[in-house]
Order: sequence, then C-alpha cells, then structure tokens
Amino acid sequence: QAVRPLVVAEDVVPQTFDPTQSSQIRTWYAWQLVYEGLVRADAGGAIVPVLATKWTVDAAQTTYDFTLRDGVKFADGTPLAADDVVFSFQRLAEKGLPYAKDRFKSIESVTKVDDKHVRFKLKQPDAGFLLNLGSPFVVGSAILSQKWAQTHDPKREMMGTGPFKFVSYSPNTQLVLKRNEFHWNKDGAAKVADLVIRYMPEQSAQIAALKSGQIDLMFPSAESRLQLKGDQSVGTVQVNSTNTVRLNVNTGRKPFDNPDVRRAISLAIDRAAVAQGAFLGEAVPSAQVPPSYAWAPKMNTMKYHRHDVAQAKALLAKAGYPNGFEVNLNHLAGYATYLDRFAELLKTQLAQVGIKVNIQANQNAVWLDKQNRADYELMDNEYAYQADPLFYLMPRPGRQGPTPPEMAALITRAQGGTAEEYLAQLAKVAQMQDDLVYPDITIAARNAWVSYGAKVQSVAPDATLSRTFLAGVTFK
Amino acid sequence: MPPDAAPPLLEVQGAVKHFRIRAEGGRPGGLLRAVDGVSLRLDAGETLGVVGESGCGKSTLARLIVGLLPPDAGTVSLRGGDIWAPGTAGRERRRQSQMVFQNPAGSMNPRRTVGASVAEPLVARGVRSARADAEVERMLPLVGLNPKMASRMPHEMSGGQQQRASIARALIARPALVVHDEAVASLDISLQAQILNLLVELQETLGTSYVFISHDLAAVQAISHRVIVMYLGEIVETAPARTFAEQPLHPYAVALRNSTLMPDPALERSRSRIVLRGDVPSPMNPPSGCRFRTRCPQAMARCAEEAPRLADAGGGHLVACHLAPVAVVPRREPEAVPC
Amino acid sequence: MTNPDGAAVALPQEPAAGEPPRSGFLADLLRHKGGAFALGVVVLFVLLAIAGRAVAPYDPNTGDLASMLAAPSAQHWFGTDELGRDTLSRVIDGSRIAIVVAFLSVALAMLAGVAIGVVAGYFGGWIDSVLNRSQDVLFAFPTLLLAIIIVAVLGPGLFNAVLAIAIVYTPRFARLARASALTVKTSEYLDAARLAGVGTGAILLRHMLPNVLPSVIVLAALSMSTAQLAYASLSFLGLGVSPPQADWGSMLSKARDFITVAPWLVIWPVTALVLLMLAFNVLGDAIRDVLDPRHATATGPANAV
Amino acid sequence: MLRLLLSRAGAMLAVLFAVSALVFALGSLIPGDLTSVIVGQEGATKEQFEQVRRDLGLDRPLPVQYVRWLGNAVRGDLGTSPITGRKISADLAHQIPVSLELAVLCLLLSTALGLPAGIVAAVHANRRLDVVIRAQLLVAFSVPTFVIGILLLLVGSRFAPDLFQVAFTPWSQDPAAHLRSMAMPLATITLPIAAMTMQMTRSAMLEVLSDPFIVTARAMGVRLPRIQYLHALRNALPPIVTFIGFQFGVMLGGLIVVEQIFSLPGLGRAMLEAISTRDYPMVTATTLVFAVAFVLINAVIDMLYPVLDPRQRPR
Amino acid sequence: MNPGPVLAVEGLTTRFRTRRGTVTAVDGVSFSVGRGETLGLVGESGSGKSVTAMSILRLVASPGRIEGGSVMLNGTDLLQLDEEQMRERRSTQAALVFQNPMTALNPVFTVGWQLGETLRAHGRGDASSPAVLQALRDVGMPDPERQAASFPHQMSGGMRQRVVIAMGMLNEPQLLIADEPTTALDVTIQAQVLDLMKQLTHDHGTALLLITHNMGVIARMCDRVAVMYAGEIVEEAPVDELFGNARHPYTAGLLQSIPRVDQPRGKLPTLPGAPPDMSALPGGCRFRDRCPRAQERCLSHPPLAEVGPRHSARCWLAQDAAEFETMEMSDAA
Ligand SMILES: Nc1ncnc2c1ncn2[C@@H]1O[C@H](COP(=O)(O)OP(=O)(O)OP(=O)(O)O)[C@@H](O)[C@H]1O
Ligand SMILES: Nc1ncnc2c1ncn2[C@@H]1O[C@H](COP(=O)(O)OP(=O)(O)OP(=O)(O)O)[C@@H](O)[C@H]1O
Ligand SMILES: [Mg+2]
Ligand SMILES: [Mg+2]
Repeated sequence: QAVRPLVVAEDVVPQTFDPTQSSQIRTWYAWQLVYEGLVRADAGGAIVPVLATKWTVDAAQTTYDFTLRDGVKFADGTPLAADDVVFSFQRLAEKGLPYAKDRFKSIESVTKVDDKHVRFKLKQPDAGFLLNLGSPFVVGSAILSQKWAQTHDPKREMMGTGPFKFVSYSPNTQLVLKRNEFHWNKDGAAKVADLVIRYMPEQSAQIAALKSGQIDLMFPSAESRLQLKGDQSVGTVQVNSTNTVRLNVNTGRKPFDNPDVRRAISLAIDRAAVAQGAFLGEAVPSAQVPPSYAWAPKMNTMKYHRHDVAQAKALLAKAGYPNGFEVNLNHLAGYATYLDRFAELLKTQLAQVGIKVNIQANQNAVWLDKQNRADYELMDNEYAYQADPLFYLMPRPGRQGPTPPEMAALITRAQGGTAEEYLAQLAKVAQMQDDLVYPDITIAARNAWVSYGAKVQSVAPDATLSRTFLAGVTFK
Repeated sequence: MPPDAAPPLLEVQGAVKHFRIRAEGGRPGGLLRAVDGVSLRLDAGETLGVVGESGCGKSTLARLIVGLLPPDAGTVSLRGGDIWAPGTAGRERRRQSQMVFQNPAGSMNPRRTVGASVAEPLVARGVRSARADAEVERMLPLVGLNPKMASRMPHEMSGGQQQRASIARALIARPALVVHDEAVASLDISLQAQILNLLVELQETLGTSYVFISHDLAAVQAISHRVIVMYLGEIVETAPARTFAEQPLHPYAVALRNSTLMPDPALERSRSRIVLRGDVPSPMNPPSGCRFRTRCPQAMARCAEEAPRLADAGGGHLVACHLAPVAVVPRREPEAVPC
Repeated sequence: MTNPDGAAVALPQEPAAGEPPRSGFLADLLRHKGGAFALGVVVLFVLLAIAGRAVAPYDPNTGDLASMLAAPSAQHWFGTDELGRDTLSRVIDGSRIAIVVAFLSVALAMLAGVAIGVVAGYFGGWIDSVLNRSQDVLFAFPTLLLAIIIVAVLGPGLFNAVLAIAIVYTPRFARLARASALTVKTSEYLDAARLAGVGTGAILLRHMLPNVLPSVIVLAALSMSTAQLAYASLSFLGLGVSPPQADWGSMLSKARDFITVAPWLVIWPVTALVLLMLAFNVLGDAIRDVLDPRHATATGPANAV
Repeated sequence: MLRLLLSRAGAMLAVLFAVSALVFALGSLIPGDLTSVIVGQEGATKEQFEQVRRDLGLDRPLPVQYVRWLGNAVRGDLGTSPITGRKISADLAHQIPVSLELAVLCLLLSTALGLPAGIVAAVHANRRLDVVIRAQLLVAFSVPTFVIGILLLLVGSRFAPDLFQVAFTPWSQDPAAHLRSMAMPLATITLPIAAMTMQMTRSAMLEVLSDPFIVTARAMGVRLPRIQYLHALRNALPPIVTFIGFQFGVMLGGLIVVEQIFSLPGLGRAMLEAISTRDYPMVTATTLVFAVAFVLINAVIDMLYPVLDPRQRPR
Repeated sequence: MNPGPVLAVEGLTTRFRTRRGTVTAVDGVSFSVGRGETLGLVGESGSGKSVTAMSILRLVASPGRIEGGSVMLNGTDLLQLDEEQMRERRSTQAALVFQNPMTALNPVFTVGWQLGETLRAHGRGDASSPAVLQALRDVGMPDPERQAASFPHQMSGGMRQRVVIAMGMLNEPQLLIADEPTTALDVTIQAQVLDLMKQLTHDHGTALLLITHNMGVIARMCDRVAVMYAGEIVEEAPVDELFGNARHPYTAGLLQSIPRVDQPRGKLPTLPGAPPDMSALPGGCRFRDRCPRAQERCLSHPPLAEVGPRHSARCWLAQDAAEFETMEMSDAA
C-alpha cells in the first residue's frame, strides 16, 4: 500500500497563516502544526522547554534570559538563531494584531545576548508571561525564520520549527503538510509522513467521509457524536475541554451596573439544564475558571453561579425590578448549534424571573462589532483555552462598565506576584468575580471529541483542544 | 370652399405614412410607402367607400384617420381641428372616431367577455356599468347577435360573430365617425345586408359618418355616397357612388369591376374575365410614373415618365390616369340578376 | 304531435330558466381537480397558521428536557426535538411563518414587479430603459447575496427578511411582466381600447394585467416555494426570525444534525413544506388553467393535442 | 450590427458599474465591520482600532475608496484580501472554474431533464403522466437544497461509496475522479432547477398548444410528437429560455449551499466566507463575477431571442 | 375507382360543453360530395360551417366533441379510425384550408418549410421539393423563391391566405375543404385562386367542399349547394336550382340580400331578427322566429325532406308544396 496521508477534517478555514494576525482560534489550529514557541505550557500550567532549553528570571521578575536549544533547524534546514527570536517579537510589536500584541503587553524589549541566548525585559512583573509564551496555539509567540520571512509572505505560507512542514494550501479546500524532517525532537516529530487538513464546513459530510474511509479523523460536534456513537469502526476520544460558554454583561448600561441584577440573572440560570439541553448532556456547569483546573474555586462554594429562582426574584425586587425587565441578547448566530440552543434556553429560564430576553441573532461580524462598540446588553460568548488563566478573568473595560477598583487591584497584585502564587491569586479573583458577577456570567464548560477511523491509532488530544496531538497520530 | 362654410367632419390633406424597413437577410431595406399623399374629405352623415388591392394602404389610411397612427406628413382634421393638436383638444378629437378592425379575432381582448369589450367605449366615458350592460343588450340584437352572447369569450364565437361584436362596439357610443375596415368580410350575406342597413339607419338618425373599406365592390356601393379607389398608397379614382357604379374610369377600377363574381351560376359559367397580368409591385419600390402601369392593359410610354394627377372627369369624378378623359372603357351591360 | 327529428329530442336541455350553470373564478377553481385539492391544502395551512397555538398540543417553544429527542409516541405524535419540544406543535407554529413568507414576499414582489414590468413595457422609451436597467442591476446580484445584504442593512427579523426576499424577487416578475406586456402592447385589441377612449390606467388594469397575469402566476407559485427556501437559508444564517420561534426552514437546518438519530425531526417539517409547496404550485397551475379563456371546465384537459 | 454589439456592451458595462457601486455602498451600510473581524473580540483600544482602519485604507471617505478600487479594477487588479492577504484574482482563478462548471453542467442537466419533462407534462396536461411528473419534480423542488444534499450524502456514502467523493479533484488531475466528485453536488442543485424549468416549460407549452397553427399542423397530417416537440416547442422556447436565464441567479444561490455541503472550493463558498468576515474586496469581486456571468448569460439569451423568434428580428 | 361519393357525412353532431352550457354547433348534418364535384356550404355566420369542416377532419378541440354520426371518406368511417390512421389521411386524402390565415401559420418557421412539412409528414418530400415552389406559383404568389424563405409575419393577409391554400392543395387530396378561402383577397387574385381550385377538381378528381359567404363564388364554383342554419342543413340543391328556386325561407331571404355591384346605394332587403342561441335552441323549426311564413306546425321540428329532384329542404311549407306538386304530377301521369 502506498504511503497515504493522514486526512483530517476541520470545519473552518484558517483566515491567515501569519501567527500574529488572527484572534480566531480556528485559525490557530493551522499555525500550531508548523510553528513552535520557546516554551510550552501544558494543560496543567507547567512550563515545558521547547525551543529554549533553559530560562532564568531575575529577582525583580522583569528580566528573562532564554537559552536556545542546540541543533534546532527550521523546516527548510536553516538553523534557529537568536536573531530569529528577536525578529519574531519585533515583528509582533510592529505588525501584530492588537489581540496578539496584548498577550505580550508587558514586554519592553527583546534582545540577542549571543547566538544562543535571548533576553526579554519586561516593563513590570508579569506572572503570566511564561504562560503566554507557552501557549500551545503560538499566538504571537511563534518563532519565524528571519531570512525566510523577508523573502516570503507569512500570511500565505508557513515555515517554522514544528512537527510539520507546509507544502501547499488551496483556499477553502485543503492544507497539505508533510513531516518536518529537521525537527529537533525525534519523539515530537510527526509520525505520519503526510498530513492533509481538509476543510469541510458540513459535519454531515465529515461523518460520511469518515465512515467511508475518505478521511481519518474529525472533530465531531455533540450532534455528530450522537450519530457516530453506534458505529464500531469509528473510535472516539472525549476530552473535558476548557472551553466555557458565557454571558457577557454590559455593566456600562442600566440596570446591569447593579450587581444585584447581575446576580439575579446568574441565579436564574439552571446550568445543569443548559448542560443537558444545549450541550446534549456533554458539558458541566462552570464558573469563570473551568472546573478542569485543579486550582479553580469549586462550584459548590459559588455564591451566585448556581440556580436559585427564589433568590433571583428577591434580588430583582431589591434592585427595583420586581416584575423584571426586557433585555436584548446579542447572540452569535451560525457559530455553533449549542450556542443557539443556549440562547433559546436562556430565554425560557430568564422568563421565569420575569426577564424577557429578545434574541438578536447576529452574524459574527455584527456580533463582534456590537461587542467592540459596547453596543449590547447581554451577549453570549465562548472562551477557548487560555494559556494564561488570567484571560478567563480579565475584565474588558472597553466593552463594559468600569472594573471595580478592588478587583483591578487584586488582578494587578496577581500579575505582579511570583509565578508560584499566581494561580492562588487568580483563584481569589475568581471568587470575587463570582460575588460581583463581573465581568461575565459563566455557564458551562463543554466536552469535545476526536473521532477517527479504524486505520488510525494513538489519538491523544488534551483539554486545550490544541491540534498538536496530530503529530503523534499513527497508522495501524 | 367658401370661407363661411362649416368645415367638413373629416378632412385629410396630403397624408403620408412611410414605414422604415430595415434590411435583413437578402431583403433590401428602405422606405415602405404605405400611404403616400392621400387627401380626402367627408361630411357629416356621409359614407366614403374605399376599395383597392390588398396591401395598398387601406388599413394604414384607416389608422391615420382614427388617430392610431400619426401621419409623417399632412394633416388629419376633424371638424376643422387637427386631431394631433397638442393637449386635450387633439385628444378629445381622437376620441370621436371609432374603428372596426379588419381582424376581428385580434381586436377583442381574449380574456374579457364579449360584453365587456362591447361596453368599453361607454365605460370609458364614465357610464355606469348597469346602464352600459343594458345598452350592450340593446346593441347586440341590432348587429344580429343574441344578447346572451355578451357573456361569451371571443374564442367561443365564430368569425362572423366576432366581427358583429366589434361593429357593436364601434357603434355603441354613437361616435361621429366610424371607420369600417373590412367590417362585413366574414359575414353571411343576409347579415351583411342587415348590418349595412343598420349602418344606413344609424346614419340617417344620428348623422354618423363612415369610411367603409372593403374588397367587395357591391357592398361598398350599397352603402357609400362616394367611393375612392386606392392603388399602392395613392388614390387613383374618386367619384360619387352612383357615377362610379355606372362608369368606373381608372383601368384598375375597371379590372376590379370585371373580376367581381356575380351571384348567377349561368352567367358565371358563361363569362370570361379580363385578368390583370403581372405581379403586384412592391410598395417599397413603386414603379416610376403611373404606379399601375406595370399591370395596366393600356399602358403607354408616357405612363412610365409622368405620374398622372387626379383630374376631374366631370361631376366630381376624379381620376388619375393619362387616358382618363378619352379612355372611356365601354361599360358592360348590367347583368340581369334574379332575385 | 310527435317530434319527427330524434336528434333534437336528444339535445341536452338547459334548465328551464335558461340560467347558465354557476360560474365564476372560485367556482371554476373548485371544479378544477387539482385546484380544489391545492386550495384545500393551502386553506388548511392558513387555518393552522391562524389557529396556531390554540390547536398545538404543547407550547412550541418550551420543552421538557427529560424527553429530548423522543421518537414519535402517543404523547408526541411527531416526536420531540433536542430540547424536548413537541415537533407537531412546532410544525404547526411554523406554518404561520411559512404562510407569511410565501404570501407576503411574493405578493410584494409580484405587485412591484408587475407594476414595473407593465409600465416599462407599455410606455417604452426612456421609462423602459431606466426601469429595465435598474432591474438588471438588482437582477445581476446573486439572490442569496442580495437578500443577505438587504437583511444585513435592515436588520434581522421576519418582516425585513420578507422585504428582502420581495426585493430580490421583484426583477424576475418585472421581466416576465414586461415581456408579456410587450406582446399585448402591439395587439389590436389594445388599439381598440385606446380608440374607445379608455384611459391609460384602465388600459393597464383591464387589458394589460389580465393578459400578463397567467404567466406571472406560475412564476408566483414557484417563487412562493423558493421564497420559503430563501427564507430557510436566511434563517440558517441567523437573519430570519429570532429563535426560538419555529419556522420549518430553521427547524430543518438544525434537524439535519440529527438526521440519523432522530429522523422525525426532518421528516415532518419536510412533509409540511412539500405539501404546502406542492399545493402552491398545483394551485398556480390551476389558476392559470382557469384564467385561460380556452379553459374548459366540464371536460378536463383544455388542450387535448 | 457592430453598433448593436457596442451598445449592448455599453449597457452591460453600465450594469456592472452600477453593481460594483451598489456593493460598495451597501458594504458601508451593512452593520458589522471588517476591522472588528480582524481585531477580534478580545478588545482593543480606540487607537489600535484606528490604526487597523488606517492600515486597511478604511478611514478614507467611501467615494474615494470606490474610485481607487475602480481605478485598480479596470487595470485588472482586484486587490488583496485584508483577511487572508491573498491576491483576490489568484483566488478567483481557482474558484471560478469550479462554480462555472457546476453552473454550466447544472444548466445543461436541468434543461435536459426539465424541458422534456415539461413538454410531456404539458402534452398530458392534467392527466396521469402529468400528475406523476409534476408531483415527483415538485417534491424534489420543495425540499430545501441542504436537506437533499445531506440525504444524498448519507445514501451515497452508504450505497454508492464510489460516487461519493469527499475530495474535490480538479479536472486537470483526474477527469474521472473529478466527475465523480461533481456528481452529487450536481444532482443536488439540478433537481430543483429542473423542476422549475419543467413548470415553466409546461406552462409555455400549454399556451402554444392551443394556438391555431397547431391545428393547422395536425390538419396537414404531421405526426403528433413532431408537432409537440418541433412545431409547438419552437414557439414555446423564447419564454422558456428567458426563464432559464432567470434560473441562473437562483442557481448561483444554490451554489452557495451546495459548495458548503460538499466542500467544494467554489465562488459561492468564497462569497459566503467573504460576507461573514466582511472581506469587502472579496465580496465586491465575487459579486462582480456573478454579475458578469449573469449579464453575459442574459446577453446570450437576448441574442438568442431573434434566432428563436423571427418576429423579434429587427425589421 | 370508388363508385360512391368521396365524402359522405351522415348525422354529424358536434357539441361544445362550456361554462355557459352546451353549444350544439353541428346538429345531425348529412351531405355528400362526389369525385370532381364541388359542394358549396353557405349559411348564417355561426351556423356551424367551420365546425363541420373541423369535425370531418376530426380536429375539433376540447371542449368540443363529436357526439354522433359518421364521416365516410371513400367508404371508410373516419370517426372509427385510430389517431394514426386518421393522421395518414389528413392532407393526402382530406385537406383543409383554414378560415383565418392570420393565425393558421406557425410564426417561427418559414413558409417554405411549412409547406415542405406537409410533404414530409407523408414521406413525399421536403422544403426543397420543387412542388413547394410550384404550389406557391400556382396560387399566384409573386416571387415564390423569395416568399418561400419568408416568415408569415412578413406577409400581408392576402399572401398568407394564398400560402394556406397552397398548403391545402399540396398533397393533391381527394377531398379539399376550403373554409372561406378568399375573404382576404382582392377580387383579381380571388379569381386566380378559384380557377386553380377548379382545375384541381377537374384534373385530379378532387371533391371540393367550399365554405363561403360570397354567392358569386358559389355561383362560379359549385355544382351543388347546402345551406346551414343554426347547426343544421336547411336546404340542399344543385346550384342553378338553388339560385332559381330556393324553397327554404332562409335561403330565399339570403339570396334577396345580395348587394349588386352595379347597384348604387340603397336599402337591402334583409331577414329580420337574430339567429337562436346555439346553447339553448328552441324546439321546432329553428328559423321560426324570423320566418315571415311561420305557422302553428312550425313548433315541431321539420325533417330535411325531398322537395324536388335532388333538392331537399327543412321546411314544412316547402314540403307541403312539394307533395302538392308531386301529386299533381302523378295525377297528370
Ligand atoms: N406597422 C407596419 N410596419 C411596416 N409595414 C407596415 C406596417 N403596417 C402596414 N405595413 C405595410 O404597409 C402596406 C399597407 O398595409 P395596409 O395594412 O394598410 O394594407 P391594406 O390595404 O389594408 O391591405 P389588406 O387589404 O390586405 O388589408 C403593406 O405593404 C404592409 O405590409
Ligand atoms: N370553442 C367553442 N366554444 C363554444 N362555442 C363554440 C366554440 N367554437 C365555436 N363555437 C360555436 O359554434 C357555432 C358554430 O361556429 P362556426 O365557427 O362553425 O360557425 P361558422 O358557420 O363557421 O361561422 P362564420 O361564417 O362566422 O365563420 C357558433 O355558434 C360558435 O359560437
Ligand atoms: Mg387592411
Ligand atoms: Mg367559420
């Protein structure tokens, strides 16, 4: 049998291949197969060396020195040098999208110490810095070859040190990759010689393709998983993902500036029912930090991220809305069916405390725009995995009311503290966010799956939903 | 015309209608002279018969008279006023004449009942529908139709029935002038007679004027006060009906007379006819000089050079023929027709 | 005295009063085989749309999560969806939108299109050119794109979606109407009407329109169906009614994810859709038949070539 | 003749010009903003926002943007997608053939199916065969495209795995595989379009079949099939052909759905993607391509008209 | 050769079932036409002449139906044939020239093609056959080569009528039915066309059924004449007999109304009243209401009966007179 590629289906095409130019997680899935960062944060938050073997932090927590790994080569065979690292971060600072840049806001400078050493100077201590640097999705942290980037257009092609080498891309069709023969890590290098990511927007088509052996692996939705369940020839791995569905609340508008109103809304939501109905049972109730993080505050300690209609009504009455009010939900339509169902359930659940929800089904661009212009009241949203857990908790003052000062202080304290205290401090922030129900109301963390055909094995995804596990997949 | 005399009901002066024909696949393009300088007048209560070759411009003349087509040159006036005068004056004048179309099947809206079509001129004048219906019911028997036919669709009627319905429509609003384009062509003779009588009767009581176009010389003579003969867009002869019946002068008119079949089997079996030779010339490319010369049995050299003008041969009998005053074709004895 | 001629005796005699049998558009339509059936179906759906929730066994928008994706049973004849909502009730509730979309969007498009087409065809000249070109511009947009843009501009919602579909469909009615109007314009009966002194408005209304309508009606029936589908696509893109209001299109677009797990979620809305669309089209054909002056009621086929 | 062609070309250009201007104008009216799509939801400061807009040239007044775009467009440069960074013309070069092939094949197939079906239905008007034909096609027509597509997917992958091709194989690579990868998408859009063609054909034929010249042909002893398929059809063709032109727009809409379901890298999908990301240059370009196709098809139909109907030939 | 008549119609009845009731357009019509003979069919407009013609060729379209009678063509009952057998006979054995030439031609084919189609349908040639041009020449079409390449809309009414006539005669049928073939022609052309038809009956033995209102045409062309009124034949006689000795009051009235070419303007004698509504025919004699000599017995329907040699009429009075005459004659004998 001729060597055939591993064929993987994805729903959504990547918007760009430039790892500084998109805030869309579905685009990152492509980057992380080709690019790597200096370090990687694993699902538990531990920092693992990748392109850097060692790093040191000074006492002020503002100077990081990285030692680059020996013998690392880009996919075109050129060796990795400190210049490439400096170039990559300069490029980020100059051309990066706000989203990517903001991950590394604290960087003051990146300098080459010598060919093997790079120094990052921060403006102030940033306990999440290494975590951001270690994002498995390499947003902003990907290391590009300076020489290559000057002669190629990184928006249209990729060339990195990762397990795969970019071969070609046909828009809306497929991304063809092959094993990066120069990969520094014999274990981490791709197991299959060729990888094809086929972009198939319709899950039904993916199912049909998987069943007929035309693709090897797909990422089914909860509905698709139901359809695949009975099929013996299809293997499925489930992960309890860190993706959380939330309601953003515009606290800049009345009556949402009143914590009691926010508390009432949160209490009115039956998260178990949402998990059951919207996610077809494949989710768990969640507060700001997904429960799969060991350090996350436990759900049963939550004051307001629980279901209590009576208390919700009382709070509403206290806030001066005994008969409830009307609210518009800026709903992201056409993104995921569970989000649609969530919106519908929300409407019925809030109706029970007298709040009438008008679902405004908006296309992504409109939804985003309303959000960015703070032109909304309630808004459903999904947060994907965040390497730096602070981003689960980060208020976005531009699109909602002012951050309560005590919370801002707590966050600054956590950032300025050491990495060891960081998570404990964040847990405190989370606790405070539950109490104030600010910046958002978190509903649930959903499950995710990888389904694969009979010929494939060693499928080991993790809770981040990162696609890096594809490097480890092999044929039987 | 003395200056104090009332203007005639209808006056056409030098009316010209040319159709521009584009060249196409081997056919030459050019101007088709459908009506080429026609002048005529018609008084109230008078009937003008029009005869002529198929394609000589009779229907086009009819459309010019009723104002369905604007003339390219010349004028059409009703009671002394141009029917194409700008504004409401012209529009008013154009509304005073009616027409019975040559193709009755095409002149009725296929999706409306015959009654609705007949009532149309009344309804358009704002007559209430109940009164209009009553009027239709009164009118249909006059043209020999059963009043029940009002609820029929045009395609449910025979050709003659359709024709009668269009006559009824033309007459119903008592217009000052009605142009009949082959109005009785597809009627049986008894009906034809009935309609002709009806027209005469209406004319006598209401003073209506008619332009009566037909291939049937006998029918034309039965109703007309004056007759004009057209050939290739021009008038070649005009005469009082009686004079014309007795003695047509233009060779073409004579040929028409001679070709007309008589309702007498014995006579028809015995007689032979002068048949015109030659093809009908194209109206796009009429012959020089006299337009009839290519088929005229008496054509001479002069006919090719000089176009004859309408000249009086006495008693208001105008003929456009170089031979006219002298070329008195011996008149056939009137046939004895059993009745 | 005996009648010597047998044939005359055998003549079917008309009723004594001589009254013709009852005729009229509706009577003829009811006598038309397909027409009666289709009209029945349409009326049924209209009634369902009006009665809606009153006849639906459950609240269409709230479900019992305990019985999600339940197969058809005595309790839920058409089964339940993924939120435990009763499919029968949702199908019934969805008929309202189906009817509104079908009738309203096509009626608007037809009204505007026929008016534009007839005016353009009748007057010709620069009016024709201007109307024609502007319709061409609309026409040159892909249907769905134009609808998306219009809804995006107007904002989502049932009536905006209906309006968008109406705008999108206007040019094709205009074209068709103009083409028919052009043939009518050169007909002699129009000359006759003009001579009769019929005003422009009445000519357009009484002569143009009846002759333009038959071809337009078939298109209208087809458009009622495509309007549904266009609406389904719009609501699939989140540009239709706001959830959880049921409409067949979005019910289907969600149900497709469950097609093998809960086929009833697909079957029932499709059945309703097909039934109504079929009825529209058969009704359109029937109306065309009945409007055809050559149509014969008693003997079936009008055109037995 | 030349003058006719020139004036026609002029009218076409005017339409395209208006279409592009309209897309541009509408683009600014549509809620939702390219900048937001690019920046994403994680929040950015006002300055950052403005910076992105400046980089994209979106800060300039709309007419200026349009004129600049138009200036480039007439020189054949449709610009670069601000989202993907790819040249739009290069993307189109890949997408147009896919959609064009689908559209043309669909037009041919649906006509090949709908036209005879319509004729047979008309000939048997209101009798059994008519009812059967209409019922079948209209049912197929009433089911939304995406449902048909998915049903075909299910059935196809199950019972005719050979027909079901996930991968779109370009013609150049493997014609046989290419045809197979097109089979199901084609079937999906062809059915409803064929149903419409059938309906229109039926109604046009019915009109013609009651014309007097049909009786003439019968009186001359011409065989019925020949009357129906030649004498009547030739007369019914002009409205049918016009209608098939209308279909084109509908079909392009269908393409969007079908390309989505069958993962075909065509224009429809590109356009949908472009709309949802507010990729204005791409939206404008794809719309223009559709408009060009539409205008061309209709020009061809207009030119066919006099061929089909001698009465329409310029006198 | 077949000794019997070419065409023998017996009791032909055709009805239209419309929304407004049943129209009996042809009601028990019987007549026959022999080889080389010309039978004229005249009558009230709307009396069923065209429908009779269409019924003979079985071309009546729904909602019309032939409900009784037989149409024997050379001894074969056309009404019993299946459609294909009927088709084979159309145009070759029995041809029809339609009343309305404006709409009888297919607008999208050239005239030559349509003529050729008539040949092709019977495997006798096509548009390129010399017979096509000859046929056009025969009907007096100027420039036949050019006209063969023309479309109907490019021709005047008279030219179209000639095309339709040429089409009817192209296959030299044994029976030619011409329905008002010359109404759109001017008299000079009319004469030419009629001569041509006459020639066909002479040379080829074609039986001609000529429907017309023009009594001059009847006089010139016909051997015998049948008169129709309200769906029935009311009188039939040899042409001279009919013109000289009309027995039915309708025929008599008809003949009196003929205007004469040499007669100036004046009132024409006419028949009063309108024909009956064919969807609600009165019992008895259908002409009764308009008949100047109507009597009590006219309330019962008169049969078509012999009133003289080869002369029959549907009138009680005429029959009485005939009885009287025959009695006289037998007495004399
Ligand atoms: N709208 C038109 N466009 C071009 N040519 C026309 C038009 N109307 C009439 N003609 C031509 O003008 C000439 C005169 O036509 P018209 O209909 O007036 O003749 P006619 O005398 O009424 O003939 P007929 O006795 O056959 O009715 C014909 O050659 C005809 O072809
Ligand atoms: N399709 C139809 N539906 C109803 N009635 C019809 C239909 N066709 C003809 N008739 C009726 O049948 C009768 C006979 O019509 P037919 O055409 O034979 O008359 P005709 O003798 O040829 O008259 P004409 O001399 O005017 O042509 C008429 O009364 C007519 O109204
Ligand atoms: Mg004329
Ligand atoms: Mg007739």
